[in-house]
Amino acid sequence: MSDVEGLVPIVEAALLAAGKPLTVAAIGALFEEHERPAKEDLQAALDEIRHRCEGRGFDLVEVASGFRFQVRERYATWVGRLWHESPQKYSRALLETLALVAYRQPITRGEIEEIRGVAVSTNIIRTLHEREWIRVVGHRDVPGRPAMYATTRQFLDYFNLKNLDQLPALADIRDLETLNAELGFDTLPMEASPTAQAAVDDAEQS
Amino acid sequence: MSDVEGLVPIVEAALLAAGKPLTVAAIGALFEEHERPAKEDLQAALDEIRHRCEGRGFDLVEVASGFRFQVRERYATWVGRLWHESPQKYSRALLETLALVAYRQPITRGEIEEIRGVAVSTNIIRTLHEREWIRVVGHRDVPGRPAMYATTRQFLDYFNLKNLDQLPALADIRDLETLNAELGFDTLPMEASPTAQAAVDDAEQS
Amino acid sequence: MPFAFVMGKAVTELPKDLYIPPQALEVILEAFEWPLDLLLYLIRRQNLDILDIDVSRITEQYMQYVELMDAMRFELAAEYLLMAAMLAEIKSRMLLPRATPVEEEEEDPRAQLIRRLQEYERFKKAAEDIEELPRMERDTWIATAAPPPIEKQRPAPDVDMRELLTVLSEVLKRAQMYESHQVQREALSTRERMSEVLEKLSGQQFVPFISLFSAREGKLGVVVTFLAIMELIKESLVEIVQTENFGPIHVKGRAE
Repeated sequence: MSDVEGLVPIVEAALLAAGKPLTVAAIGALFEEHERPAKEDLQAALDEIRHRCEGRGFDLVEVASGFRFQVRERYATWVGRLWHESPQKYSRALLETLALVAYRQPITRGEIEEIRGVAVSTNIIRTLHEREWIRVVGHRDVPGRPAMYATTRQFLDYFNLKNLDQLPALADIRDLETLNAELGFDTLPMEASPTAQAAVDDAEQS
Repeated sequence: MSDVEGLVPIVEAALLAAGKPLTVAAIGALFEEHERPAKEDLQAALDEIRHRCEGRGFDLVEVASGFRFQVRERYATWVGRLWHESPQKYSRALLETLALVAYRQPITRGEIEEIRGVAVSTNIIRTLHEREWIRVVGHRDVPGRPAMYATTRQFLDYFNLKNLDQLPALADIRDLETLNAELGFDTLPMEASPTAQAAVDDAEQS
Repeated sequence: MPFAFVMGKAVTELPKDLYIPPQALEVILEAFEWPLDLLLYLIRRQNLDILDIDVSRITEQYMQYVELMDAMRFELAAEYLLMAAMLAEIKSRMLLPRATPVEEEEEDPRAQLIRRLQEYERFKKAAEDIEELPRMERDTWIATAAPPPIEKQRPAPDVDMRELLTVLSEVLKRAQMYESHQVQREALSTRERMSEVLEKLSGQQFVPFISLFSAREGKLGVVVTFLAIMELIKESLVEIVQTENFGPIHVKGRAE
């Protein structure tokens, strides 16, 4: 079965029935060997399907675990009313921990705490585990052999990402001099300030 | 929101996200009161959606509890393979039961239990029946009149045996280690059974 | 709008500096979730100069907090104190004239703090970015349709004869341990024939003994059948009936 037109309804039927993302390989596996379409044909069918979704209430997207149909964001207002509970909110502490794991993986709890300047609650780690957003990928070879965390495919799927590269770019580390000026610090190094009056005047009105 | 064109994507998004049939009233309830479309408009939107499903892998159907998208039956062959389960393994208890029926037939469940030292679940008997490997050949004339089981033609066929005589003799089995050594079998990778060997090849030659 | 209530008093604005009323500590730290966050806020929004801190007042507050710790969230208070101590240390080092040039290699404590704050800020922003990402069950949902009627195709498990023999040998060994089950070598053909005979008898009243034999099987077949019937009689599975001497023998399944 290599004609793309014929593949389209089969592929969309499978994606809708699956209820989870399907990889191109998984879609190919739905065909018996003698009729299995080439990867390029499946890809072409997927392109055609995406094209046909234009202007519809749903779209074909590719996330880490494969392709899936999903509701277009602009209809979330109405679709969200299907469920009585409002969507789960995640605390800033949880999101910051998740961000650290996402951008700095593999990372230990201690390393997260060092950057956040506060203890990471066991609850947060447990919640992230239960959601299957993070997993233990090893243990750091230091005393106590703390677990190192990394994010999962489910994390990427949940946040509509294909891979970690699609995460929003991390802010640049600004040049220290600029930052000092911005924060109202005196110019470094300290030799310049022989007295205690290193404070900058503009800070005083606060 | 009464223009049907505008309703179409919202309604289809809701139906696709719901994962269950939705009544016209339930769809209407997704809109705030001031924007709630008339029933006729929703109906018109549903008609339009059904129309757009023509030639696609799915269709909009009305079932007892409302409207839902459904994958077209003609794609069941491919879609069904999504749930293809790889064959599981029979439990140890089932294999023991089968072996005892083969070697000690006709045998009742109680007798099997006596030898095994544990109860035989009804499930095991049912599975063996469904596989058509055992059959009831009579009932023992004791209280309860328990069924006596024997193996079937299908059992012999499956194991490539012409008759039960081709099964290795019990005496040989009891000294499997020797038998294996004699027959030069490789060790079978079976959990917790270093003696996992026997004589299927032997049976085939005889 | 009051930002929080502390001991009945409305707190209407966020703190302008580090001198947080002890009673408000928990509320305020919770609003910021943690001290680094608060410090960042103070520096950015309130133009707090980390050098313009009265060390003696900070020290005084330490003591107050230590006294209140029992009643408050210990960890948060501790975090706060750590931060305050860090600031006090920076301040005190800035106050001291540099003793020797050797210390030049030592990093400016302010630079350390700035680096930390900046690093923290990056991830604070990253968390906000993640929060904004279109997310399942909030911004989008997976689209599904009911699958068509599907024939359940679960292939039956494979069984290897060796596997079967292995479990049998083990169960027999086990049985011997439970009780002295005599497992003797026996002709399986007899047991097979026993099953066949029983099946022939099932549902019937009396079957002529003769009909159980088939000449086609030859002598051996007849012997096997005979042995099977004998075994069945021994196990009380069949009954033999002969109404008169030398009359036809009938066999009947006892249980049927």
